[in-house]
Amino acid sequence: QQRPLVWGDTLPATLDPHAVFDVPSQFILLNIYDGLYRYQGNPPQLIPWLAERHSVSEDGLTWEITLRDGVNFHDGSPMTAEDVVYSFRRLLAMNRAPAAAFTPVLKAENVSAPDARTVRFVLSTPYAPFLAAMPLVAIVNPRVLTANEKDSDRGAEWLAANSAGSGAYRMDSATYRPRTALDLVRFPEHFRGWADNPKPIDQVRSRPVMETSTRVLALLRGEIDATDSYLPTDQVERVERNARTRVAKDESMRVFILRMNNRKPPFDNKDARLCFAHAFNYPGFNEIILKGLVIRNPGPNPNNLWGNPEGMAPYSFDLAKAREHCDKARAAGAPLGREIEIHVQSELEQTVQAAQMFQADLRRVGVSLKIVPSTWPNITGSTGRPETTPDMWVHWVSAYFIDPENWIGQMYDSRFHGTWKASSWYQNQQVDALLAKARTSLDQSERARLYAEATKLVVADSPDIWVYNTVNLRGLTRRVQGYSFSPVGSGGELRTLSLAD
Amino acid sequence: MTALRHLLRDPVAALGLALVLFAIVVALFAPWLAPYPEDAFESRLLQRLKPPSAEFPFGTDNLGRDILSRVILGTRSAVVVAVSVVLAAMLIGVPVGLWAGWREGWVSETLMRVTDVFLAVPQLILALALGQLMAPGLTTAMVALALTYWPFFARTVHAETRRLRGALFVDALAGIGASTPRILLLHVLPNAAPAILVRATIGMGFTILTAAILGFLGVGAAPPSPDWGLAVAEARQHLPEAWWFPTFPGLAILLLVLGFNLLGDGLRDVADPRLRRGR
Amino acid sequence: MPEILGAAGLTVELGARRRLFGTRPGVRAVDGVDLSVAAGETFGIVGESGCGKTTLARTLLGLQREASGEIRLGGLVVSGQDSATARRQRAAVQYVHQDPGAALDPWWQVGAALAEGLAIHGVTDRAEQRIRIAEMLVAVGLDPALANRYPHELSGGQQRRIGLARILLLRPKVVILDEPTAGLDLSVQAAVLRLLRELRDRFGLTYLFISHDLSVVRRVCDRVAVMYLGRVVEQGRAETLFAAPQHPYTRALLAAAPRLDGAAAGPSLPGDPPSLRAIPAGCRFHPRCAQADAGCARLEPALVETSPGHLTACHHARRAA
Amino acid sequence: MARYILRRILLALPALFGLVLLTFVLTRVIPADPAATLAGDAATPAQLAEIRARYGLDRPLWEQAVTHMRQVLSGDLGSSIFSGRPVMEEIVFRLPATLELTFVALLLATGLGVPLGLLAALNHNGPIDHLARLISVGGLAIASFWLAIMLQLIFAMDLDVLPLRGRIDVALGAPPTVTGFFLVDSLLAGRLDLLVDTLRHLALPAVTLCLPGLASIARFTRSGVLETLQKDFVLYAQAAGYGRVRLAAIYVLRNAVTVTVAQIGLLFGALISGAVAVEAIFDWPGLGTYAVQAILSADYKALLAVTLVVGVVYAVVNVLVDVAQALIDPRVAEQVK
Amino acid sequence: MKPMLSVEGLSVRIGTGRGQARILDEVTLSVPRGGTLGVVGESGCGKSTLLRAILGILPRGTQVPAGAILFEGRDILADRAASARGRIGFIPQDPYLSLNPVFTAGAQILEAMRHHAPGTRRDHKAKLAELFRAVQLPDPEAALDKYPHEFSGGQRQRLLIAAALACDPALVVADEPTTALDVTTQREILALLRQLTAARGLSLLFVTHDFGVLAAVCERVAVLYAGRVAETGLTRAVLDDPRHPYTRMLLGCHPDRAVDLTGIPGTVPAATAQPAGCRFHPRCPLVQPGCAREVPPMLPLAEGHAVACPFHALPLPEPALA
Ligand SMILES: Nc1ncnc2c1ncn2[C@@H]1O[C@H](COP(=O)(O)OP(=O)(O)OP(=O)(O)O)[C@@H](O)[C@H]1O
Ligand SMILES: Nc1ncnc2c1ncn2[C@@H]1O[C@H](COP(=O)(O)OP(=O)(O)OP(=O)(O)O)[C@@H](O)[C@H]1O
Ligand SMILES: [Mg+2]
Ligand SMILES: [Mg+2]
Repeated sequence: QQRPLVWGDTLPATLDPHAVFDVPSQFILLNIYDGLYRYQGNPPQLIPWLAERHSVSEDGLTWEITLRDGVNFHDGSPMTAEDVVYSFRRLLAMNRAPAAAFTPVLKAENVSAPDARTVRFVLSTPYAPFLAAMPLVAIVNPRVLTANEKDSDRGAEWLAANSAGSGAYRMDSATYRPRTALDLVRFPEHFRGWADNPKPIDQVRSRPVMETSTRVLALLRGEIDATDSYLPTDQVERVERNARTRVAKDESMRVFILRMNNRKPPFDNKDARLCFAHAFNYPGFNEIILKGLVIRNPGPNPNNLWGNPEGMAPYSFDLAKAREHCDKARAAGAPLGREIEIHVQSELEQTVQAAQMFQADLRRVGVSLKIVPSTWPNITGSTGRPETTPDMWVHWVSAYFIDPENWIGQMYDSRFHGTWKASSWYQNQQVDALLAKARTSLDQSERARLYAEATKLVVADSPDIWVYNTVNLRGLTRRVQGYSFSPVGSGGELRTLSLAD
Repeated sequence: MTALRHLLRDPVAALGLALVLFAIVVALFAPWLAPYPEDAFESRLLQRLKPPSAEFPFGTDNLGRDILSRVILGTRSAVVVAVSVVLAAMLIGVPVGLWAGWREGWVSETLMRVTDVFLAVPQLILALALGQLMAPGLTTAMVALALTYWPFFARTVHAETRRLRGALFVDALAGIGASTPRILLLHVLPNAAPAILVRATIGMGFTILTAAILGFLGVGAAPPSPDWGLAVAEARQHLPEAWWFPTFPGLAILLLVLGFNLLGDGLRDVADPRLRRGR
Repeated sequence: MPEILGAAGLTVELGARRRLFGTRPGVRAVDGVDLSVAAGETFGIVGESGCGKTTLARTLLGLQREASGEIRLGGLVVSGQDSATARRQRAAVQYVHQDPGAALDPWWQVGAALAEGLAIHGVTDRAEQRIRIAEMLVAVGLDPALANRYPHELSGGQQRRIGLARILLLRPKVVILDEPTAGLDLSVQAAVLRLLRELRDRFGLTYLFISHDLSVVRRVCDRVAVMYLGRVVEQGRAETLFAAPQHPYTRALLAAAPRLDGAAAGPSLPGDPPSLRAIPAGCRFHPRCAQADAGCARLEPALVETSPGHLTACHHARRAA
Repeated sequence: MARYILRRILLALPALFGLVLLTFVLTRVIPADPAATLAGDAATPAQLAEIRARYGLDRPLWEQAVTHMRQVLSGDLGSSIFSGRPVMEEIVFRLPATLELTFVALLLATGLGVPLGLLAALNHNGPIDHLARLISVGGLAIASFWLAIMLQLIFAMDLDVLPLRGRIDVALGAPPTVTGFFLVDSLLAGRLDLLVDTLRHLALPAVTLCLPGLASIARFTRSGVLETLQKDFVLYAQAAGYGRVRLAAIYVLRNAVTVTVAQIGLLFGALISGAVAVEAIFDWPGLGTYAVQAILSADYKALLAVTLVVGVVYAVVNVLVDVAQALIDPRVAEQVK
Repeated sequence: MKPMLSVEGLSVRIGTGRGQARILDEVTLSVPRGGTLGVVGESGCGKSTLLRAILGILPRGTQVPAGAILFEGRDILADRAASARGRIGFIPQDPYLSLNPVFTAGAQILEAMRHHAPGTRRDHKAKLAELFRAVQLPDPEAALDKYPHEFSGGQRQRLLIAAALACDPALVVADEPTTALDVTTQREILALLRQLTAARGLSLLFVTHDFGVLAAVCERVAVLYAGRVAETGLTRAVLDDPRHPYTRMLLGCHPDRAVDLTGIPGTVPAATAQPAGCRFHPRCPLVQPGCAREVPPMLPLAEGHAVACPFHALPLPEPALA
């Protein structure tokens, strides 16, 4: 009997697709659930999934989506427009991470089902990325959920460890162990059918490996068939050299950023920011430390996304220039003499390396940087107010949905101040106006222009330091076939995979 | 002095003493001993992950820094951490133990119950939680370690005080009218000193190790400090290719902790009344 | 001779402890002891191990709190205080421990230990301390150079002398000697006893001499009290008590002492001393007493004068007298 | 004896109460905001406030503490803020994993440490003594995380004789859950293959974890035996003609191990701490990793539950230790009476 | 008739940090069959060491440069295999410390019997219960399963006496078996010992520092001083007419005897600093120039009374007996 596929990527804390939205949760979303739309391919294409088509009213407020026929949930019951309405209302009522994209524009009562195959959304303001955000929402089976409801929690406690989906795989609840083990079995009646994959995998066991070093070793030994998609660049060569394993390298949409708190001196001074921007050793970091397995990204949006200005020149690593800017800033009274704190996520080695390298170079322009190890919840917990937000911090902005709104829109519009994405506290009325307009316009080419405009302004102000766009690196055993990557979900869709003998 | 002679007669304890003294000397003169003393902060990307060679006897790390220099520079923080944590823990634990051991009744009971509470918390988890509580970093780690280690002193001193409180010489002192502080400070404390000393040396070993684990888990020393535990943690990503990267800091931890523990072991034997007794 | 140290109805409870759940009862180690020691005499207390001799001494000294009863010192009642005050009030009474080696802090040179006693009592001048210590060491028959030794570097006899020196420096009036010759060789014992006599004469001391060695007690004591399970069962002048003991326990005790002529005299005492935790009703000696009758098991005999200056607590002794 | 055990248990209760309070205070003053993590991407301040209110995070600290105490007393450890699952459910499967690992490690430590300590004591100041001390102290000095990685590289990668990670082979799957201890469950299920596989998976983590314990057990046994050997009754037994081996292995050892056993109680705390790093590296789905995850994700409910459970286990182990001591040395229970 | 035990010219040395300690020197004494010999001496004179040599449990590091210990005619010092351990019963000094607190009384004694007494465990148990009755332990059957701390000191000493008799010894050696006990208990124990040795025809080697106890138990006595025999003879003869200056002065210190309490000037020499010649000469009032040079030989007097002092006939000067 063939050894099941062992998936070594991280599992989300909860299986409830409406409760979290992070990179690991996409694995659940893509395999156990279906959404109305789905991103596939690279560059990502938004393709109708449970939806057949959509229409939008002239004013951009009313969206109607027609559902595909003959979709069944895992329990065999057919999916109707009411189920979709239930799912959206549940999402909005729970008001957790994946709802964030919708709550500003959509009220629960404004989702309705005029007929069994049509779902109608009436937005409170026009919202261009509406469709782009659709894949975030998993359609759940209300019948299963209401049966398992407790204290009118919409089945939240139950769903955290069970599933109510229609996706290509169903889970085995009995053997599920949170963050440790998830066993999946193929759902042969999936609406897409299995015609495009003659040898689909019947059994998939997800076994996350916590430690990076263990993860790589486990792959090399064949204990797992896939690592996460952030293999340390130093390990790539080794995994490729091994006869049993390979590395899938795919350009993604995930921007590595060093944030600066623009409200805190010295970063309220543009020269100070520019000084920092020129003091980061981009080629050293990208080419030597990361071995060229990343792509220099000059602005907040990933290079491979639309809406970037033509021929944008990235900041160069130029200490002379940096010194010049620093001198100017000092002359203007910016307190560059104080020790500047940079918060890193200590479990993510790359943030630490970048900070250490930066620290060494900044010393040469007379700036002292102090590295503060921290964690994601600690940092995001502190970004609610400018006073508590760190001077600097390091992180990535991943592709949650494919629209500039996901990057520049939510990062540099001052209406998002208080969220971690907008934690540089950048404020520019011109940019705010451009972004607001781009958010509501339904004309793609106009939006592209507006975003390009905004990007130019932002880059000129240098509120943050954008370093690179990620190439996802996933270690795979060679028996894994049919791996297809899309920036949303990082190639975690199992439907297309098969196992060589 | 006789104690020292006793200690040196025991080869294992002598080895411990030698290791500790060596570490202290290295710590004192670290910047002069390290071939590249500035390597605590430099990064030399073109030399990253070089295996040991004449130029870099222990090889270089992921930022191209000389590991030998960093191991030498790291000695200082290891010794400082060990000493200050143990001192801080002593400052809390010894008075608590003395007082609780001397007094009867609810004050003493309460103190010992509080000690039990701290003993029941897994040290590492408390340290991790504290690391989150305050800004993570070496100071936090040190505070956390001191907070988790004092109960051991309290227990040791408590037991010693209880034993000594019943000793005839303490009774005799009370008989000639000595005050409680006098008895505690001038008589009980010195008599408990060997036990405290043994506890302290073992505690130093323990502290270095736990600080290293904290560094490893990312709540200890902050980069770019040449902390040994941190170095092993950073090295994980480069294994098994760059075997030298975790090995030398790991060995440094091993040797210093070994030194402290051997010394403590030897002291235990020397402080043992059985060996001291006899006319 | 006037009384210098006295006790009336002295009772001491040991080991009682308040607990989370109720109190743990203690034991009465001393139970209604009356005592009167005249100035200048040597008063002996004998009895089997565990009968409460040390406890009595510590209570008189103020190191142990009495449960009831009265203690008199130089005509004043000094009982009823907490330990600290009690000890201060009774500075004129000093105590030499059963184990003199263990009564010295092993970390302190004996000179320092002696100086400490002086310092506590207000003599802080180094030079004066040194002079007085040297004098005292000579007085107890030791070389002043021994002041630089540690306790474990001294022999048992020397440790005992240091113990004496330490308290004599405090100029006490009454010295309680707890088994001052226990564990000493014959030759050393003789020297120590001789020294004690000399010191008494020289400093005008009164001794409360605790021992279970009857030969010694007979030799050095003026008056003797015999204790059994926390009570005094017989008391009187040493000559009369040893020559004509009235209490059966005293007789058994005397008979049991090994004699150089190898002769065994008198009845032996069967059984082990009972525990303080289970004190027999009536006369507490009756289960081991050959003369005991039904009355002994019911009624506890009082300590009464059976002949002039001689007290006995025995129903039968009274009848005999 | 029963009274004695009861007393020990009663004595442990106030400590547990204090533990709950202490951990609560600690975890709740951590600045990381669970609400922010929960709300996720682009959460608005209003959204955050709503979540805080829902979890009672906006109440005054003392009020939260009282609520928490009440919940704990009623046996409800609450739900993980992060996963939304009752914390108890996660602990129920993670605790056996940790206990299985620590018990096996403890067994190894005792099984090797006691003979080692005995051997050293019997060769007091001889070469074997020095060697045994060096080995045992060395065990105490090795950083577990470093050793873990080295063992992985040698035994799993180079020699390829032992598995690298996890509790059981993925293809085999866990035995049906009865106790949660795979060793027991696989026996109950009559599956020898699972038993063997579990043991193979236990080998590396247990060895890593046992070393510090082994070292201290060896040390305490050594000094206990040395001390006992000075006792008059040993001399007497020698005079009475006890066999040398029997004298050492039974007559002396039983006295000596009272100290060792007491040590095991203290050691247990250290073992659980050590498990944090070892579990992370060997992917052992136990409480240690759970605690780290809880800390990293600011899931204070989970962290509170873990510390409480560990505290209870610690208390239970210490009661067991007390009982074991009373069984070994009959005077112990006597003293308490 | 050959003596049960004879020690001939036994010397015991031990290396210490401060040089060689000469603990026993040329000790010669013997225990007749069915007889009792007492060994008296002050603390540190080597009494216990003598017993340990006889029992074959000298501490590590001791050397025996000369001498022989003949038990029933065989040298048990040279030939360990001939060591008749089961045949020599031992009663230790401290009943409180000589029993292992964590084993029941029965378990400890049965273990020794397992090695040295014939028969099954059942036989052993029965025999032991019998012995417990003989030593007058209350409730002998139950005593087997009790722990040491459940006995009083006197009972423990009885237990140890029973243990010494468990393997049917021919010789019993006792090391100050009553010093830790009260006088009343001591008297009982001594009476028991006398009775048992007489009834079983045992030989007894009894170490003590108490002349009173000695007088109560032993027919013959050997007085040790600093590792040498100073005087030996019938107990009565030695006590009534001590010849060695040391014996005379020591007895003069006894409270029952002493005219006045004086003690012996000076102290017992440390084992590492034994004086040359007669060990007692630095403290001796009769000291002559030759005493520091030559070791005085044992001079036989009447009835096996012998003394290691050529000047034993001289009277002690007055101050020493003041
Ligand atoms: N803290 C205590 N708790 C309970 N009982 C105690 C305590 N201290 C002493 N005792 C008991 O009190 C009794 C009297 O003890 P004490 O020391 O006064 O006797 P002693 O006559 O001096 O005996 P010895 O001759 O052995 O020195 C003993 O039976 C002892 O066991
Ligand atoms: N291991 C040793 N190292 C050095 N000296 C020793 C050792 N054992 C015994 N001695 C010395 O040997 C001498 C005789 O000791 P032993 O125990 O035989 O005396 P003892 O007559 O039994 O004394 P006590 O009456 O005190 O029991 C003592 O002076 C003692 O200090
Ligand atoms: Mg006493
Ligand atoms: Mg002896």
